[in-house]
Amino acid sequence: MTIVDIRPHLREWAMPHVLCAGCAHGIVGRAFLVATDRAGIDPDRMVVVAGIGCSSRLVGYLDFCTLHATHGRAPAFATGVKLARPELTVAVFSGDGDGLAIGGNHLIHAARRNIDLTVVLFNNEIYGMTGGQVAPTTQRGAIASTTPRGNTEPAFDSVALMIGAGASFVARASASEPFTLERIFTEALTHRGFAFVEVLSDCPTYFGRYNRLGDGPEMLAWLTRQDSRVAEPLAAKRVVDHLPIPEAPPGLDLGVLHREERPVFTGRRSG
Amino acid sequence: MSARGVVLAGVGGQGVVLASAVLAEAALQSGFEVKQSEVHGMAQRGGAVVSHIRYGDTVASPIVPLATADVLAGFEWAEALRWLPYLAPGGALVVDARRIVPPGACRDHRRWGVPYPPLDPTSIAGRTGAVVLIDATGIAGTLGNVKAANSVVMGAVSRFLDLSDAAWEKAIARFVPPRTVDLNIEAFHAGQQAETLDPADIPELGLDPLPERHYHIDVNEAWCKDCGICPSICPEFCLALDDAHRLVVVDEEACTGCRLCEVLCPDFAIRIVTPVGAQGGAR
Amino acid sequence: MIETRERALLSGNEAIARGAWEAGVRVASAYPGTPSTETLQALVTYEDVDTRWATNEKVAVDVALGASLGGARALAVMKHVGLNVAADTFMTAAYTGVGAGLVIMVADDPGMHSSQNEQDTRLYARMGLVPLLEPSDSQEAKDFTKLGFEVSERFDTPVLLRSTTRISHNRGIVVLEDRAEVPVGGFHPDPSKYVMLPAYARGRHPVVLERLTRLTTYAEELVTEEGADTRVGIVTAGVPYQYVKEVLPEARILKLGMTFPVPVERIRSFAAGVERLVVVEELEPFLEETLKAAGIHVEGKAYFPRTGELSPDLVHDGFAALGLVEPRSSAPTPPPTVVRPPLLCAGCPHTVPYWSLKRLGAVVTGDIGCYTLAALEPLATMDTCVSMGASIGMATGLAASGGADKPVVATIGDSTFLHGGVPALMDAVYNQADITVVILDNGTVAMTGGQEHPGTGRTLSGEETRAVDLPALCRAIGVDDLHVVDPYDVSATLRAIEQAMAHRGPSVVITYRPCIEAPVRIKDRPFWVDADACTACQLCMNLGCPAILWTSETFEGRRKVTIDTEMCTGCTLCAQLCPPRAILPVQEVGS
Amino acid sequence: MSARLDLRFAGAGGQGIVMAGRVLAEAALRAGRAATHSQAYGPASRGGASRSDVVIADEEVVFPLVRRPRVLVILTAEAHRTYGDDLAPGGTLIVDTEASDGDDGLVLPIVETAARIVGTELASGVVALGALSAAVDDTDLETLEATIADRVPASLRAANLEAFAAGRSMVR
Amino acid sequence: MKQSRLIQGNEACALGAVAAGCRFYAGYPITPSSEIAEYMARHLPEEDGVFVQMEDEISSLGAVIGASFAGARAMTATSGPGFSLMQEHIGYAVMAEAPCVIVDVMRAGPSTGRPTSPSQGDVMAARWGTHGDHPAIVLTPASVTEIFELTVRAFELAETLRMPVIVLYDEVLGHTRETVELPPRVEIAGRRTPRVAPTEFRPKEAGPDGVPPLPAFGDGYRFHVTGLTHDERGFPTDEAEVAGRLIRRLHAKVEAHRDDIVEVETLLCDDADIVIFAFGIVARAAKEAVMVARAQGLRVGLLRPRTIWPFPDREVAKITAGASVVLVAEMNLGQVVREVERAVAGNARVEGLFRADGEAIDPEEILQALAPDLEGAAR
Repeated sequence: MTIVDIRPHLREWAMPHVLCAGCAHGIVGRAFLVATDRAGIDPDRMVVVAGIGCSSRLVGYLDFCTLHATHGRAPAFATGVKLARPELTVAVFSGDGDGLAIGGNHLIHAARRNIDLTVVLFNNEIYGMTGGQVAPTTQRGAIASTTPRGNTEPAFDSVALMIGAGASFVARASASEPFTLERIFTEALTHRGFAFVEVLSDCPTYFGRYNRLGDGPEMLAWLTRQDSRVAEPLAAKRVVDHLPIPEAPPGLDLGVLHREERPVFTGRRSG
Repeated sequence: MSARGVVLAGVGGQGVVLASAVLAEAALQSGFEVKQSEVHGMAQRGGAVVSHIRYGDTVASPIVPLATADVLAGFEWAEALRWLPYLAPGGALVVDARRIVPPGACRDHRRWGVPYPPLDPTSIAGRTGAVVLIDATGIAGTLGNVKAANSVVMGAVSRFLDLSDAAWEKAIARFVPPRTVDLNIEAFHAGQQAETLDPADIPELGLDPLPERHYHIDVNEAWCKDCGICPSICPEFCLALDDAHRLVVVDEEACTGCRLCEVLCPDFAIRIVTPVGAQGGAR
Repeated sequence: MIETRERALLSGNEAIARGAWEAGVRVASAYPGTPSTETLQALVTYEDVDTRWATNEKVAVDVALGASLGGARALAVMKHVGLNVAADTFMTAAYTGVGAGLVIMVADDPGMHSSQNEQDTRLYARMGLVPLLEPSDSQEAKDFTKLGFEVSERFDTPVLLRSTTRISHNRGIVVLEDRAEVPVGGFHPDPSKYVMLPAYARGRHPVVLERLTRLTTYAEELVTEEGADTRVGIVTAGVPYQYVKEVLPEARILKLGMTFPVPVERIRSFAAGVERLVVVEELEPFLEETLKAAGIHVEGKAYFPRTGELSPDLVHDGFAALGLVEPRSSAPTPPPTVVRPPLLCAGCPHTVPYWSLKRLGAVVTGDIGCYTLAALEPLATMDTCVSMGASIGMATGLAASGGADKPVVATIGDSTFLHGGVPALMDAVYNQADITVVILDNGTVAMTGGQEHPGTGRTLSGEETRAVDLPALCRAIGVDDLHVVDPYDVSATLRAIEQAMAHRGPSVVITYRPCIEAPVRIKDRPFWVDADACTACQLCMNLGCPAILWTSETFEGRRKVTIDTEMCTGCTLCAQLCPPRAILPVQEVGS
Repeated sequence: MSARLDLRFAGAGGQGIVMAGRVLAEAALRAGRAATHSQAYGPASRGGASRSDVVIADEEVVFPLVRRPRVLVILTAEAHRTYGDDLAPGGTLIVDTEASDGDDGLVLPIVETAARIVGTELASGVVALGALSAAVDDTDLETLEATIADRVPASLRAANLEAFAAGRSMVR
Repeated sequence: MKQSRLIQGNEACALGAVAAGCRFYAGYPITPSSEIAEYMARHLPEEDGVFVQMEDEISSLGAVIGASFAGARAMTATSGPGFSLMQEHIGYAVMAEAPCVIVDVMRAGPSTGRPTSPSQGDVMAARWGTHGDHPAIVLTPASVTEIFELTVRAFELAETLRMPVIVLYDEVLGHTRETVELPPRVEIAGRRTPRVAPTEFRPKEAGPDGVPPLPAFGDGYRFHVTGLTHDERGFPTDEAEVAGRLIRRLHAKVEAHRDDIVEVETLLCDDADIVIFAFGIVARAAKEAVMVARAQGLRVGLLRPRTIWPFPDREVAKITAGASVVLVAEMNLGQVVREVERAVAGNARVEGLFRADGEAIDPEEILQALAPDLEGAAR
């Protein structure tokens, strides 16, 4: 595997970026840049569309054509870009609230159409940009500024949602595994059809602080802890004993979880 | 009969203590005076474990004097070498071809490397009598449980001792877990029959030191937000936060070029640079 | 003859247990410590003995002394440094004397196979004015134990039984005998003997000294003399006797059974019958100096090392230097081989707390236990390790000194905490020390092989009992900043320790996971390394897990790793660290 | 200001009145005149009363909507109730037999004739167009016929022209 | 060669769009605009264009903006409720300066209202529906032919000024078939592309006319687009001075082209004592009313804006200068009337004729409304 220097893919004049210290979104962004390079995408032909939120701010630093759209609507903007100019590679950066709450409709329909987009959904379980409100992905019981006594709603399983909606490539990965991210992004970008990658990221500033999960380094380890390949063995070995161990969160399956070949929507007769 | 000495050497967890208890019991069953000595405690935690057995009509020292052991049984190659001075001139070396490389060996890292010795019986030529190099672990694995490798080794050891099979079997039955008695007796006999391997047939570990490479950790201070992720992840502790909570490169020499800091930096602030001309892809 | 009796191969510790049982011992108390631990574990297998783990060695001696005063033969067992803990009671027990026989078995560790020093317990005997018996093999270990009870009762004194690693962990043939039924004598109050007010104590000291005189005479009965060659006479005891016999089978030897008080006059007469008098003893020149003080010309430490364990070869070298034997043919040098330091076990729950401390940066005072290995690479996190429970008090002092440039953290195991850490934690809270105490609770005394302790909820005999509730204990002491975490949860552990370190004043983190070896051996689904995914960052290697091995495969000039699935316990720690997620549960092979 | 002719077909969805209006407007266009066509949308077009309005003028239709049609074709009773009163004073009323309420105008079996000739009520509008072309001087017969021929599927062309003729013959 | 056809207003809109080079349509079905989508779905693929039916109106305009940045002339069409949903992206298109055309076929509201009935209730929504201080260009055709023309015009304005342009007409016009003569093809001015090298390109740096050049995604210019307040590099900024500069430029580029943008049509206003101000379908009724009144010798004229935003205030002031009464007829309860009052500035009496029941105002109503003043209008 070639080592990719991502600095040429950055708008260096715009750096440093606006994200908080320790926010893992940048790790994801970096892996994405590596993947565009590995996938052999001409940067002039790469378009990244973003919604609104912390993750979406990231696109401003990527030296592609970047479209920082409106809250939740990035899949719609991306649909327009891709349909109007099919030879472009189009990706979407979206947050969990952006993609699954306000933008849920756009996401499921883009998936249903199987339009050739790569959607990266940054899941940090919270609304970061607006100050730490509960998100559709916040786990039950977690503290947010609008769930001061703990979230009473269940969280979205975006992977199940996307498979159900018809996405032809569905993956989940964690910001704590950058190499896997690079690989999955490369596969997603080269997949013909709608590719969805949920990335477990973190928000040390709000989610970490509210839930006492620590700063960037601790939260990266916490992300790893969500992986079912870790969480399930740990839960299995739980022993009944005299000391109270905090309940472990249920594990999430990571990796490429769904892949199929389906007709790709192009909006054209030649499609 | 003057006291016979056997030294069993291996790594904690290999069953050296159990094997020596079996040998001592077999000697007891054969009517000899026996002394068997080992060390417990910290040394057993993955460290080198050695056990001395002496038996005969009378036995004084529980420790085998240097260069007097009739048999040195190595459960692992490097441990066999370690205790080689105990083997009498002409004494038999029984050794499992297994090699257990401690994490500290062959470390690429600058601070922790001690090489593992090559498995080369010619390197100890003239210091032993018979050399029985067997694949005890492999044989035990074939029988169904690699843990029985110690019984295989003892089977090979038994070729050089004057104890009856009956005594051995009785001793094995006394010490091994009840469910594994038959397996261990089978392993013991397999050890008695085990063929001596040609060292040439044993693959090299391929753990020779790799060429040294040097890297530059290029930190863009204007971009870095001192979040602490890279110091928390660097396997070599090249990076740290100083008292003012600012990121500093503290040990660039130790960098192995793994690039974890680079790929886990959320601020795109770190780049590992291989100087031009160095191996491994400059950029 | 011996053929008619049952013979068994027993270790020295097993033989001592057997001897105590045959002597009719009723109460035995000990704190585990290598190389003494197996003694009580052997004794508990016999009937009619109340065998128990004590919180620490002092308690063990207290219990044994109390039992003795109650008229029951009693045994206390510990390693050499344990006697330091028990010294308070021990020194005064010499004054009170005993009820029924009281033997204190102390195992020294010359060579420090598993100890922090190699102090010589014979010096305690002299300081305490207490007789000390020293067996030289398993048979004698049993015999001297029985003798110890007799001496104790006959002279109204506690008796020290000194073993060493080479006695305790040497198996030898022992002739087995039946248990002597010794009825419980009952407690007979005698304040002048048992209440050591100054006035009463002053009365006891002369008694002790008078007893010592009688014991000196008695010690002469416990010598054996052999050999005919009068060119040299060798005075020795314990396992060095075996080495002497090995090297000079025909030499004239005076072997002492009781090395304190030293039967000086018996030795003087022995010296008269030989041309040269040589003392062969391990560690301190105890006999040598006693004899020299008595004006007996003797040679010793000039030829035999004062440090470490003796061996036939070292004894041979000494005799060669003395001109008694030919030098050994030049000792064969070992071929170069790999250094193999001990490691924490695969899946050891102590790993991550130290890994975290290394990441976070702290001055770490350590303590006695498996986790002391965290001082070695790759964890290399421990800055001090001195004595049982010392970590907390030392941390308090280090913090008070103002000399530590990083947060000060004491790390201590569950058993060690209960042994000696609790008073120090109280001190830390009382004096509001700005320290963090990490209590590594693995639910057992792991270092010595997995013994029960007051925190485990089980007794030595396996019965259920009340367990100390460590969090409740800490709260009761006054710890406000208390964290309980699972040390298999890397992130939780990391942040709990970080948060505790950030707290001003005393804070406690209790990490709880059972030891993978005890009370049951834990072997869950192992993990493997997907070599295609491994980027050879070697981050996992920093755990120091013995199941993670090197391979010949490389990536970008670094070596990849693999996992020995036989050794792997499935703890998930390396999988949690692995950035390329190359470490997976084995079930995922091919998926 | 050019003279304008406001016409309305009122009936139910499925009777072909929208097509009839469009054909009428298109025929006017072919004849070199201006026309607009508008219709009722929504629920009304799916049952209930529906309408299809045409304005024809020589040069320009200024206001394109029909308020008081000079010609009103009613095909259902429901449409009769809704639009029956809209007819301009002196206007021409054409009512289907089934929808008739004792009206003064031309009461013709339009729907029945469509069903008989073409086999579907959908052709009712064509029959109505025929009747209307005979009843109103203002319409151009040839362009109307040609427009119908272009508008309907080839397979139904003959039948529709026959229906148109039947409508005309009802009035004559 | 022009050819007379009888076509529906919505169809004319689609034809105008295709003729203007629109090659991207995204929409969501809603009465009474759906025929535009249906027509586009049939015909855009024939022109190698793209039709996509989106999941809602929000995404429809989002896709249109996306397609616009990808270089396509793009549009959407909707009606009241959908227009409300689009307001978010109208604002975005203004801020990001995305050329696009939005057609709102007005129906009776508020809310779901009467879907199949006309209104002119969206005229303020078209101006101020989206939040923030923004310019707007809104065209109001009054006939099927004009729907075609102004749709074409809307594309030209959108492309040359880099902003959304709204075509606003009502249900009646949308559904009415009229005789029209349409040109087979039309040529319009397109967006200006940068003349500098990509490395020199500053995506929001405008020349004197206030309109920055716009390259298409994929043409070698890698630039950032955002709805956040941004600087000339297109990058978000929090500097008040930069923010003020941006917002003022967005307005100024419309103001600079105002006279080109604003179009009004007058009928017999020169001597009119009464000027009827009406747009869209109401202007058709007003025209007939004027013709009826003139036939009676009454001095009544019609002022009909083809551009309602920017509001033709100067034109209104000038044209009504000699009138004593201005009657504003609109199918709402009085939205444009206030603009007219502002423009007339007290020089004439401004009366309103309002109807908001989902029925079109017809000539009779207008004449009735004029009745009290007709005496004064007599020659």
